[in-house]
Amino acid sequence: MQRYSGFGLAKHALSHHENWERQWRNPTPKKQYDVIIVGGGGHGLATAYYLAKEHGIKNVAVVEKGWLGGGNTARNTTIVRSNYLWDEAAALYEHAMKLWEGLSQDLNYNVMFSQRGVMNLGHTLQDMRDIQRRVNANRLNGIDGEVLTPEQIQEIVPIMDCSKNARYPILGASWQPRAGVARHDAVAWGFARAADALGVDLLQNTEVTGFKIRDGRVYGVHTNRGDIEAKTVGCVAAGNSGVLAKMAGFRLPLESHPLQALVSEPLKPVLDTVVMSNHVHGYISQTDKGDLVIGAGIDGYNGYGQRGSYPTIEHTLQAIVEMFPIFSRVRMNRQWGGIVDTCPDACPILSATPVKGLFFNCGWGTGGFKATPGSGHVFAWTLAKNQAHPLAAPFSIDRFHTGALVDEHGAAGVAH
Amino acid sequence: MFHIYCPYCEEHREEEEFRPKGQAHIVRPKDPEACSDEEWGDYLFFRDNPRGIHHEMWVHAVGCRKFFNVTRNTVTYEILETYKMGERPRITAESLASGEIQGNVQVAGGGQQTVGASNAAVEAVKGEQA
Amino acid sequence: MSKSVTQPNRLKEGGRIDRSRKLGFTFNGQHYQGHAGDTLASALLANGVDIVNRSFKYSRPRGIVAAGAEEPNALVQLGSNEAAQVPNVRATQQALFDGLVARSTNGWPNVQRDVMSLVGKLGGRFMPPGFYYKTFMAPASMWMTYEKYIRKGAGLGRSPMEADPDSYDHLNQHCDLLVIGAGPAGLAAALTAARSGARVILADEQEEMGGSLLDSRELLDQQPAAKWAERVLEELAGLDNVMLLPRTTANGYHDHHFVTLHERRTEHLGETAPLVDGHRGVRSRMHRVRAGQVLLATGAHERPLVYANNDVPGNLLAGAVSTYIRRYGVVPGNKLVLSTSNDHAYRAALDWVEAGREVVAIVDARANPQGDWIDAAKAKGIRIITGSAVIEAKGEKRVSAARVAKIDLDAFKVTGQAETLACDTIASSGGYSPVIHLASHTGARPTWNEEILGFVPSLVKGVHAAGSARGIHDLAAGMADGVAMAAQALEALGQSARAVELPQVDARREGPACALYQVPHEKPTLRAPKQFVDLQNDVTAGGIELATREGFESIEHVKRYTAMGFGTDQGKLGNINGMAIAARCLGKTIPEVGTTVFRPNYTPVTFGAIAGRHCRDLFDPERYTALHQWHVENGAEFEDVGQWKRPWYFPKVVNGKKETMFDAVARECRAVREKVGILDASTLGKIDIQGPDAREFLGRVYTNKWEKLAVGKCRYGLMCKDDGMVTDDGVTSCLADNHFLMTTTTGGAAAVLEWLELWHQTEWPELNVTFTSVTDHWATMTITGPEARNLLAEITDIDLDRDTFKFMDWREGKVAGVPARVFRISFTGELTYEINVQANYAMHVWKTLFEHGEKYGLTPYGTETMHVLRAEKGFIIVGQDTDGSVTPEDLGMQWCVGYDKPYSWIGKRALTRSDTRRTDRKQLVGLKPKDPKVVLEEGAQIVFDPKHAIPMPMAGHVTSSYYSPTLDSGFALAVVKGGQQKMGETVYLPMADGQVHEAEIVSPIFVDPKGERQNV
Amino acid sequence: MSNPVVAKARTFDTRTEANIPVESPLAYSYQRSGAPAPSAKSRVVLRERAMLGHLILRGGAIVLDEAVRAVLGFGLPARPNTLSHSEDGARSIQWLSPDEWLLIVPGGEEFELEGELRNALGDAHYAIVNVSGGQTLIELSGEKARELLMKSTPSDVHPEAFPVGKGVTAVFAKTNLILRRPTETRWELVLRRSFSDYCYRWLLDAGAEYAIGVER
Repeated sequence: MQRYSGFGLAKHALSHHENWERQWRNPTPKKQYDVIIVGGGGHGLATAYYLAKEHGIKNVAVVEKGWLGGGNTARNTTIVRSNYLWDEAAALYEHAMKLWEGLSQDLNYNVMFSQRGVMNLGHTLQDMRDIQRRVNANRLNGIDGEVLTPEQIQEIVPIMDCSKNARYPILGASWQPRAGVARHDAVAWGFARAADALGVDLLQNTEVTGFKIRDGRVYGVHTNRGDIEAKTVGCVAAGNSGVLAKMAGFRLPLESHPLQALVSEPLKPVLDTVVMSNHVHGYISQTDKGDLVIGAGIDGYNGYGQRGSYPTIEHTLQAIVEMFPIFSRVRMNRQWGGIVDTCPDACPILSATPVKGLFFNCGWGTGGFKATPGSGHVFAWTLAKNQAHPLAAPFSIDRFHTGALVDEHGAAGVAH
Repeated sequence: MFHIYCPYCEEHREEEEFRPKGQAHIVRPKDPEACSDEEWGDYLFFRDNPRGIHHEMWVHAVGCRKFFNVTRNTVTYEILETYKMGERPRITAESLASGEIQGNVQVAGGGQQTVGASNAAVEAVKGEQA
Repeated sequence: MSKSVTQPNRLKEGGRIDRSRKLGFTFNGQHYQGHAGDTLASALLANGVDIVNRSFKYSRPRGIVAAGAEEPNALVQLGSNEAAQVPNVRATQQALFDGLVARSTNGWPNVQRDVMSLVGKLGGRFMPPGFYYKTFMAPASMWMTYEKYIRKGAGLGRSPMEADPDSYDHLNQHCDLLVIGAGPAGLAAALTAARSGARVILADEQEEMGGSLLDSRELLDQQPAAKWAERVLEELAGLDNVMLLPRTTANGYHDHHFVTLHERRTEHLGETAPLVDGHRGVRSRMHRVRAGQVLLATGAHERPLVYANNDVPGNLLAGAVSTYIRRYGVVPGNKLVLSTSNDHAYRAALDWVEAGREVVAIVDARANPQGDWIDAAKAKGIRIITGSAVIEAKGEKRVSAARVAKIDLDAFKVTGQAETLACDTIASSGGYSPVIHLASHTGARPTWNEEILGFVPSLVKGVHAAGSARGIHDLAAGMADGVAMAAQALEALGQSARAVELPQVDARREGPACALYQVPHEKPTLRAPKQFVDLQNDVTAGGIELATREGFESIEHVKRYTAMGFGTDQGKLGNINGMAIAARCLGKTIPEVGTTVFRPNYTPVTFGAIAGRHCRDLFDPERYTALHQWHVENGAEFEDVGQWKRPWYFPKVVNGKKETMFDAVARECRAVREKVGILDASTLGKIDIQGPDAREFLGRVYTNKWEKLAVGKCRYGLMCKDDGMVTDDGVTSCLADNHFLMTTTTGGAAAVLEWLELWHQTEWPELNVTFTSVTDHWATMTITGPEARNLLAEITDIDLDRDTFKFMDWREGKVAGVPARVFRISFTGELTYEINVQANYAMHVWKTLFEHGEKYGLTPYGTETMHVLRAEKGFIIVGQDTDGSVTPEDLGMQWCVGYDKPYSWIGKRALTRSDTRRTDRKQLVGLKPKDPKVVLEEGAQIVFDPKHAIPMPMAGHVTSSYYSPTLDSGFALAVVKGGQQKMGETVYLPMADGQVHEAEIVSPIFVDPKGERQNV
Repeated sequence: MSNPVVAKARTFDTRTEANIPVESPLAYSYQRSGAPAPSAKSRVVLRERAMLGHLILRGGAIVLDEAVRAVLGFGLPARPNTLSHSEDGARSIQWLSPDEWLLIVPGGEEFELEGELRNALGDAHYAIVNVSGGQTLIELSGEKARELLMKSTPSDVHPEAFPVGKGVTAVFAKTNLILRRPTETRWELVLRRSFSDYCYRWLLDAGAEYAIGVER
């Protein structure tokens, strides 16, 4: 792999950039691999990378029906945080956070992980109870966080309306300084390049059309480019997980919903942190290019159309203008939608399935991007050892039968 | 934003008047105490999540407050029919796949009906069954 | 304000501007003049302003390229004062008004002399696409510092720093046919539909309707084309069934033909909306249109050619040159070289010559172009160079020359010696891209049409495209298409179209265009001077080549790696050229490389316009009880509970000093425990339930039993979801055998009503029962405390004897002369009467209670005191002491669970799942802090071993915690793992400040455990 | 007060003598936001018709129709989302759902009427609920009344889609209400009491450009 560095960049400039190597190969599928990963988004690519790097399993194919990182990796609002309420969820996301903190160097790819802090606002007394509960739990779990007063909030975000005149005045916030944003596409590309360098075959435009299953055990997949065999198959297909599960003959406790986001035109820097409000329902940050990136709510119906309903956008911008009256004259450039696969408890599934050798990693809802390295790391371990990683164990499908849900809906509201 | 035909109000109304309520035709087990934990969990949480034809329940929340069913394509968002609680769909993935769309279909006009939607739906279904 | 202004590029005559109205404006601090009817862009060109901005990445000087929505460069910051600032306004779409103030969005200290341009010039080579990803990685700790400097270069314009003085609104529209675009096809279509009687909306984004007819050289019925447009518009304006919306952009095409139209109502008049009759109008309005059918007559965007230094000011689109000359009477230069791949663009040269300026040459990429336009150019004596193209522009702040050479299209090579032609303007045309944005919003993927060398829209049912929007660029054919497509749309609506006779257009001979996107240069692309594809994002042909070289083969990857198409113009000019370049690099055809998908908005829209009137005071409804005015007048502080404003506490003002919340709540609590307090409880949800099966129904939705509740009695009930988790609670009273009044939590009222309907309509339609909300009908006043009976007795005819009107009974009678239902139930543990009267009488009853209450010490209290008092009694608040993972058993409320009810009520089965049977579940308990002065933090986490290393195992958390004036101590409710079996044990609460509080697990009932007080 | 005729359900006359002060749901709003008097410039005029009798009827259409005809002299509206009314227009019935209607009568009639209906309905399955204290009625008239409604509701209020005699439950700003068109020139909004101040403020704000006037 060609190492990237500032010096290398200068050297390539002198040769008019004509000698850059491909970041990954475009291989022909082999007949057989040790492990097949279905889904070439951030989670799938991370899984392949850690399989090769940490477990020495390099004979791995990532099967992607479109282009690498083309699903929710390309469509999210890039927020990274780990201040989840429940121990199980917090542990998983904090595991991811620690990997984020060294990811650019590990991958030799600058994923522009920017720890500019994430603020979750509270507008009601119950919001504040929930915030205190979560921050206290985070602290005892070793996750950074504090509760801010409106005055402290105003100091960090001077442009926000923290007055008592607001319809839902800001009463306080939780604040995780280590949280922030990352460059979403670069995450997929960085994992892809690093996995490819370790020998992983990244098969784009390759669509799984079925599973090869015999005696309750998976031994490969059918694709539009022929059959590919492997004794271990990990599905990391986000919104399409339900469709894959159906192919394998079972159902999942999942629904795929549209989740919309939008950006403003680029503005000179005006907002240096990430601000989220569940109560008035909008979240916002500003990219290094200057766009305000704004997340909207999930539409309530199932949808694979990568678009949602317009009133959701209206409500979101009403919330943004309510919090930031100065943005009224700022203009929305573009909106889009992703497909989020959501579980009833707003937590993921990292689990074996009724089919032996077939594992699913899905149901991340709105939390997928922030978990990317952690999800891949834990899932690689699970695939390599054919056994749930301790951090993955609470997220098995079984919990929907026993009732042991990890209910992030409960007190943390919608888990963005 | 969807334009939904309420089978009780007998009119198309804006989506803002409605709330989606998840998969339709989920029946509570008649004897819950006889269910295993697994069966009860299936009833509570496990859902079809099809890419294509989906039967779902909506409520006309700002309107007649009646629950009703919608057959909708989850990819094109085309609404193929709406029907009252207690009725069965006339259009299903299977009926589209076999080309047998039963007569007297209450198709909600004015919805976004993709040119060749039926064919697309058929393809989607066939793809899934392969 | 303006000094003598010459407008050197303004023609003596011509154009659709009003020369009698001069408008002064300021750009980058300089004063200029233009005319009514100008855009800011045309006025700037008239005044000879070449550099309007600096580019985003390389800080290169940039000028105006286009005349409409596709303009990538001319973005300005508008506004003379802070509150009126608007960032990133396209000068080509901003109507000039007197006093307009604009600045370039980039360039420091100014656009003429920009410091960053040095960086761009020197550093451009070091900033290929993706360079961020390849560097700034070492050392890891430095990224945040690097980023700080990178961010300094971010953004185009800037956000205002003051709140917007303007308002915006929405208008919901419905029509049979929405026609988008009022050019030739759109006008023909609208006329057809309008005459046929359909409800028609015609929207057009420009200041004036007419589209290309306004600057066309063509004659319609031997009259200037604009005349026909005027006549049609006049007819449409006179029809009741037609709504004309000029200055209105269709921005988003949403599902089922829901289209958002953004109407700029006052942006052409000033920077804020003017006052009319003392009312400030709305600055812009969003029409939310539900259409039966939609006809897209959105026209086409001309594609520029991609050649070296094609971004130097003075490089324009050919069509824009014509528009500026013919519509605005502005000729944007002196000496023109036109580089084209098609006949159509020749008109720019003809217009230029007729404007009295010099055309140096027309450079046509085709070997042997033939057609009427070419003949016309020849007749004017214009030099035509064939088989050639402009391969490079010369000049820095303005074009000084064009290098022209023979090119081999197939081999992508320059084949001849380049000739340098001195000129100040280069116009280019690489063909026309239909405006397919709206069609692609619907999810339909556009398809490549090799004949017109462009993507044409795929159309979902109900959408029609006409004219240039689907590649029919010929004027006569386009108008005829408008008529035909309107007829098609009407037919789909079940209406018939009335014939419309179209004007005569002279037939013209036109030759085919050739496919030319990037023009070859003598040097390889990566070594040649920059050839810009996406001007706004500084994406070059070299950048695209590099991306493909690095393995980015999907067009989506190319776009993301280079940022092509991610600007505020969404790649209207660049995307197809970029795809063509990627295709060339990958050895594929354009359709093989992919398609281009656009998303709303077509052009950017202010947040304010999308938010509409739903902001400030109208952001969200505030729900008030019938007593709200009294609460306001009596100084209540309010708490938001759902949409309700509820009195939180009533601070007294003593000697001009306002009581603290702590003091007020303590006073209110003591008043209730010692005398009598009053609470406005009107916000509780109230549902009237009638029917012979009402009782059976209650038994199924509540955890406890209802079959024996007698008329005149009340009972508390718990409601679960079928997962066994508590979701609501409240008291339900039996009014008659078949008639009950259910109360719900304040926040849960609507959800509970829907929940009851859900079960009734979907699972148990055979049960004969109805549910009707009476929340707003009744006002509820709770008087509570030892003096409650004495107070009420003064103003009621109801027998309050403790043995006839017992705890958990209700009675009817009059209170203060008003018919009332009085419920003897208690949420405070004290003797309590909940008085319900029809809400219109509530104020009278409330005031009468106060008239009589003074001697009893009647004290109004709010939700905070209510919470303290109920917590002292161990009464839960659903949503505070529960969180969606709490069963009735977790709450220790087995007394409220009918295990042996015959019907398996909602939630029952789930209670026997393996996880809900665990004995170490988190269970509701009381906590008594070891130090009575401590009031534990709500949300504090509970541990058994405070010495455990981090992560420290947690056993639960504090759900409610207060100071109790009655106990003179802090106390709390909490959930603790296995807590019900740990009474008397000590737990620890490690806090953020390092303190570790100790508390004893106790019963959650702190006051009057035997319940005697409520029964005095 | 209580009505012994029907033991299965409890009826209760919540209205009392005229000398007891009453407050309409908009009482506070008038005081807080004012009530601009209509002028020659007013292109929308708002008038509250407070203290009317509002009854919700639930049950089967056929039996209710018979009872209503017998008691009131006119029947239930025949079609979904329509109104029927007495000849003088003082009493009206609006379809709300296949088993739900809103009966609005002059204030003070509602209790007696409920009793008469219950008598007429006998043993049929039905419900009648008095909601008079929970809602109020606002009339809008004037040349811009329709446009003001277009700003406020996504329902189609074009005369073709909303002829005289139609009535619907409608989204209104961020709440909902009952919208009806009893005559060519008059629209009626039936508001829930707790939302009425919000709706009133919305109407004043959105109607400002039409110089909205409030008749009191």
